Amino acid sequence: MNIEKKIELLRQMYTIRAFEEQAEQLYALGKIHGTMHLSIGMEGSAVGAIAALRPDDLILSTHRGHGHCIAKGADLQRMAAEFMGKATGYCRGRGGSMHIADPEGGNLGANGVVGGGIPIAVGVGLSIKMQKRDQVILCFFGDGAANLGPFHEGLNMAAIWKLPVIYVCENNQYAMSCSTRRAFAIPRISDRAAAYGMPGVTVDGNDVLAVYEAVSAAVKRARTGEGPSLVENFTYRWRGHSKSDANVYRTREEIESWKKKCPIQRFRALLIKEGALTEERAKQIEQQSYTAIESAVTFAEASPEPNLESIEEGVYA
Amino acid sequence: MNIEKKIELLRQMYTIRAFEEQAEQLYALGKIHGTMHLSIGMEGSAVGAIAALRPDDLILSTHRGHGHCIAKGADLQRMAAEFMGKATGYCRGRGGSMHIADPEGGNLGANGVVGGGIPIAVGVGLSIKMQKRDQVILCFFGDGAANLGPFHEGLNMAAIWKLPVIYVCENNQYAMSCSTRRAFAIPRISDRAAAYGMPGVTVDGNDVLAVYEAVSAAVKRARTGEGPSLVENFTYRWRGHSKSDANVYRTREEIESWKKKCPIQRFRALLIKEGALTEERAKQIEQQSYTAIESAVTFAEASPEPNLESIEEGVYA
Amino acid sequence: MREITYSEALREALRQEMQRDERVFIIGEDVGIYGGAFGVTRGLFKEFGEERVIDTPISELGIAGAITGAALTGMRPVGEIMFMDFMTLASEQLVNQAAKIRFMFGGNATLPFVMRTPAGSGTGAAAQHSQSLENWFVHIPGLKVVMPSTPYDAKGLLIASIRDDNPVIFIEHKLLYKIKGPVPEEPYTIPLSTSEVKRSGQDLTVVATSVMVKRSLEAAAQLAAEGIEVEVVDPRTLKPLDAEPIIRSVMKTGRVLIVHEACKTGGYGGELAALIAESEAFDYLEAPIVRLAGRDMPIPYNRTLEYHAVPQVENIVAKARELAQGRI
Amino acid sequence: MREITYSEALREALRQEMQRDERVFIIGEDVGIYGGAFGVTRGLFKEFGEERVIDTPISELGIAGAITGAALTGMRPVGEIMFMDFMTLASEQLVNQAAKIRFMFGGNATLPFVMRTPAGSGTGAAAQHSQSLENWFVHIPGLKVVMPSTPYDAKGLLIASIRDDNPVIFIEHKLLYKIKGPVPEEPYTIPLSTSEVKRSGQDLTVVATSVMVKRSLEAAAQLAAEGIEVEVVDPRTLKPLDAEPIIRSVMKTGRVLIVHEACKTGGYGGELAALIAESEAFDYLEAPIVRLAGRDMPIPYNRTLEYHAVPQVENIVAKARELAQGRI
Ligand SMILES: Cc1ncc(C[n+]2csc(CCOP(=O)(O)OP(=O)(O)O)c2C)c(N)n1
Ligand SMILES: Cc1ncc(C[n+]2csc(CCOP(=O)(O)OP(=O)(O)O)c2C)c(N)n1
Ligand SMILES: [Mg+2]
Ligand SMILES: [Mg+2]
Repeated sequence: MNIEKKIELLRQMYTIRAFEEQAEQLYALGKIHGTMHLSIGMEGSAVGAIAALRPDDLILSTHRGHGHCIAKGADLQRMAAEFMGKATGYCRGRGGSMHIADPEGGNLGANGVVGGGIPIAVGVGLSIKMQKRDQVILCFFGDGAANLGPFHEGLNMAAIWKLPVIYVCENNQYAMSCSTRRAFAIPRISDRAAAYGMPGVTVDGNDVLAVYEAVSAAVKRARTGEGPSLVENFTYRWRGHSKSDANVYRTREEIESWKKKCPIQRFRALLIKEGALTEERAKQIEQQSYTAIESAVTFAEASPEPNLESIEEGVYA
Repeated sequence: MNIEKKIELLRQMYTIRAFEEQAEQLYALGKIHGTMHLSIGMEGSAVGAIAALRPDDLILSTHRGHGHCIAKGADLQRMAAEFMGKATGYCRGRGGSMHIADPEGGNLGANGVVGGGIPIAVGVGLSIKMQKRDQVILCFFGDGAANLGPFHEGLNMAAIWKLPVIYVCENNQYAMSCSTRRAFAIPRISDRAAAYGMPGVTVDGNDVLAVYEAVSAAVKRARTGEGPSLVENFTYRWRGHSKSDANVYRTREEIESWKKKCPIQRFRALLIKEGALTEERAKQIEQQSYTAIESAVTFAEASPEPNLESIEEGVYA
Repeated sequence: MREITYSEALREALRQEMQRDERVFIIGEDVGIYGGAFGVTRGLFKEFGEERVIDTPISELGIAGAITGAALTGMRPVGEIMFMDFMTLASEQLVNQAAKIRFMFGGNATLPFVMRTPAGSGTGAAAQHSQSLENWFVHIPGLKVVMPSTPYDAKGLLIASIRDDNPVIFIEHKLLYKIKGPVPEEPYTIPLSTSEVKRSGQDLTVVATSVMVKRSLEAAAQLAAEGIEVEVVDPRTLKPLDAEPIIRSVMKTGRVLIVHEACKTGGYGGELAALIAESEAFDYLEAPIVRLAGRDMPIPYNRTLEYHAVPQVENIVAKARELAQGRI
Repeated sequence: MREITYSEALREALRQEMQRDERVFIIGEDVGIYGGAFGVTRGLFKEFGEERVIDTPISELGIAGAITGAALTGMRPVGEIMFMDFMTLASEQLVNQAAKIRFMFGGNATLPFVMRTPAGSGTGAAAQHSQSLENWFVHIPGLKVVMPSTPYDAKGLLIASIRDDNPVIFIEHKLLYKIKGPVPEEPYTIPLSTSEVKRSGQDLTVVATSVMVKRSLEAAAQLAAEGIEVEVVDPRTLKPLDAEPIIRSVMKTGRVLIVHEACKTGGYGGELAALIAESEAFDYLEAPIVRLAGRDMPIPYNRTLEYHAVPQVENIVAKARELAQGRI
């Protein structure tokens, strides 16, 4: 990966962090009506995975999807506006945090249903294959989703038909309060790939380049017609599951220990060590990311509410 | 296994064969209104598996469940009566072939929904465990069921809670017309056990003793609190999927080759070779089985139809 | 006009649309060489190949996801669920995803797919293979629900459904597959949301769906011999409903009997009754609105019990007569 | 009497039943240490331990299977599905298995379980976390459906549901969890199938469910100031329904407004309207039967749109006024 791209990845990670910190603040200020799920601490997974895609490739995202959305190149203003339920948002205020979608940009939507995108990815993969398009579809989901039936049906169908799908499991070790230790009788989720005859690999999800490499290999397989893969990004979420989480199910020490493994700090340090970046340039990138988000939020705040008369628009084509 | 028991298993297999041949005939005579699924050729699986249970153990069966029902010790008259929709049947004529159940005898029901029993087995296992009962639950399903989401959720839950469940996959290589070669990207279904951290084994389902041994090991594990297992009985159905199957998806040669692997003939020959049985005694057992079924059918035919006034009985407790 | 079966009419619709539009494909369990559990797709596998007539593993939710994802990205899939009872397994994707994606995306997506499935009892398949769950899907905004009662309607409505840009739940009936009727050879569409008066009459309106249209027409013929003239209206598309012909008919006759096979409680008949009761037809009603529907019970296996679990011609005759004669 | 919240009332019911009967246990996602997504089971994990308050993986269908199997073999489980929208994932087991097993077994089984789940909008959770699908389950014979609107009803109905020998779908409302009301400390039951007149009035009957009971009572208070006396009837148990108090009320007032949050088309309001229209109350109706229900659309995220997607107090006031004044 060239330096340019590496710096771009760092910028994306900062932008995600900035977006979510801002989101948290807006929430605290009572400016957000719904719920939201923050991926702070997991930026390496979203950014590393999507870095392996071409712009015309597609993704399916999750309830914890801000990072995916930004890494896929969303317009920050429209994204912030959607988050705030405004008419200028990606979904005209109808979707909100859990449903931001940008089909033109290749983001086929966040999803409020855990595992909801996994079977849809089968259809997208089929569609790509039938139309002989040179794309792939990357489908994100969490560790919790890997215990849902739809995971099983989806991965099997993608495998038997050798569809161009990359299944990326963002294993942050908890599904709400449920630790993977209690929800799985196996140590690695990627081992489930064997049940479908597809390759499975677990990588350090806080190492953005490791994620990039693993997903790149899967993308190559997918694009050359060899079929789907399962990549497990092992990571951690710093914040509670959603707004209403008292974090009683994990220790402060555990959380703190993972904060020390910050994917952004780590990558930033690497780039500086590699000489790709100076401290100063890094600070600048960080600063620019926060500024970009601030102006996106300003746009969103100034945006109009959806028109009440239009309320039923979009139900049917 | 002592000789007595071996002979009992042979008798069960003949009884199943006799029941299903008779069922087929009743069908041809237009005496059966619904559909039915015959397990002719698969008797070794049902009989071998259930032979590993105690009478107070429980089973959950499938749409192809006549064999399970008989092996679990069903009263043949009540079973035949249910098959014919009579008031004297196990379900008072409400269930039919696909829903025969004998809770007192430990048969918690055939199931019209493929994989339908797999999640129920979790609840039964939980119930046994919570009540500290010394039982196990054996849950049958087909190869086709192993691609349903419920399979995934059920096996995982049974595994993480170490429930006393034995999952028995009767792999007859087809789900209707869909060959396992097309539906799975892996050669052995039992390999999926690894995804749940449980042991998985594939045995020759036409070798009733091999099935018995494999299931016995699983029963032992379950009964001693070590948790569930997956046993795959590799076998074949001689008949079409159901009444309406033209068998266009498999060759005559393939069917014939499997008829040569008849589990009953094989076991009979073994017992004769072992000296456990004379030709004559074997013929007698066969004959007795057919006679038993004939008299069960006679009972069923002579039995009254359910009372129309009672039609809604049983909907609510 | 040439007469073909309901099944053949459906197959012809599928074939003609697949010939016309490369984006149309079929996906489901045993739809390929087997030709579908009820034979509807027979021969299409040979004609269009396994790339466009796709056999799936037993994965109902996966099928729903597959058609959702494919429709979202440029295809026009026709899925098949072998029995409507198994739509339960697929319902998450149909209800939470397919029905809502367009709206959740702010209108920025279309989901042109059809999910075909057979409903209904009468084949001795018992409680888990005989349900009629149309009202589940009627209740979900974003879905359309179609329920043809004749070969002619089957073809025209299926073609219209395939060409529609919304997810359509297309509900067939097992007992109708072998029924014959006149069907034009060329492709044609019946616009979704056009109720049809299948028989005119002055004395009483019967609104019936699916196989109950056939039974109601038989009942109407019997009643005509007694001098009772029954008007039979078939909504054909349950959602969106073309209510006007129903309302108009009730205003004419002043009496209405609603007939469906699905269980009475919580069924579509409630919707129809409510629509009539809150419409301008209310003032024209000379008798209570009456529903005749499946009993609130699972479908029993025994042939006689099964027969009596849902409305039959004689039940319709009796109820319509009572209603027409002012005895209700 | 002591006042506690709806949430606390539910928790007390669970605690008391678990104390009384060893066979009762709780199973669902995050019901343990987390206390349930809406806090209903908070503290029970500590009191009863992980053996009787069981956290599951995210496996809604598995949860439904678990309670079905456990109920079939001697336990009395209480399952929880975190949002009613995800009942879609569990519906195969609930509809094809749990609801039908007793009947399919010829009456030779009981399935005493409760499946709790919160429905409804109003929290900004958007289209996939806000649905009200009660009529799906009302439509399935073998299931009972309960929908309490007050803390008092919540406790008494939950205890009755746990003691019932049938599978009960117990539907809570997110906006009611924090509502307070008087609740006796000792255990008590409200028999399933007892509708309650929550306010008496002469001019108009409002039949409302769940959070709409609260809104209807607020509307009734406002209308009383204008001299319009509204009678508010709460079915509480949707299935089996105690129809008599509804019919009687309509016969008294001659006008009826049905209010629910679920989408109008295909909803429970249709069932109520049809019941009234086919009852003896028909002859007493002085105006059409009117339904006021959720719009036929997914619940939008935006707060204002969300607010206007379902009936609010002012909508009930306006509609009731129109109806009472003979303008409908
Ligand atoms: C099918 C379904 N069940 C339950 C929920 C409620 N829920 C939302 S997120 C979540 C946890 C998801 O865990 P995981 O898949 O690991 O993703 P994470 O939140 O950790 O990113 C749950 C239970 C849901 N949205 N969908
Ligand atoms: C969920 C579900 N989908 C589809 C069907 C229709 N169906 C009945 S049996 C069957 C094939 C089952 O295959 P398998 O599990 O291998 O069992 P087998 O019939 O071979 O014994 C199918 C598709 C069903 N009953 N249930
Ligand atoms: Mg997680
Ligand atoms: Mg099979």
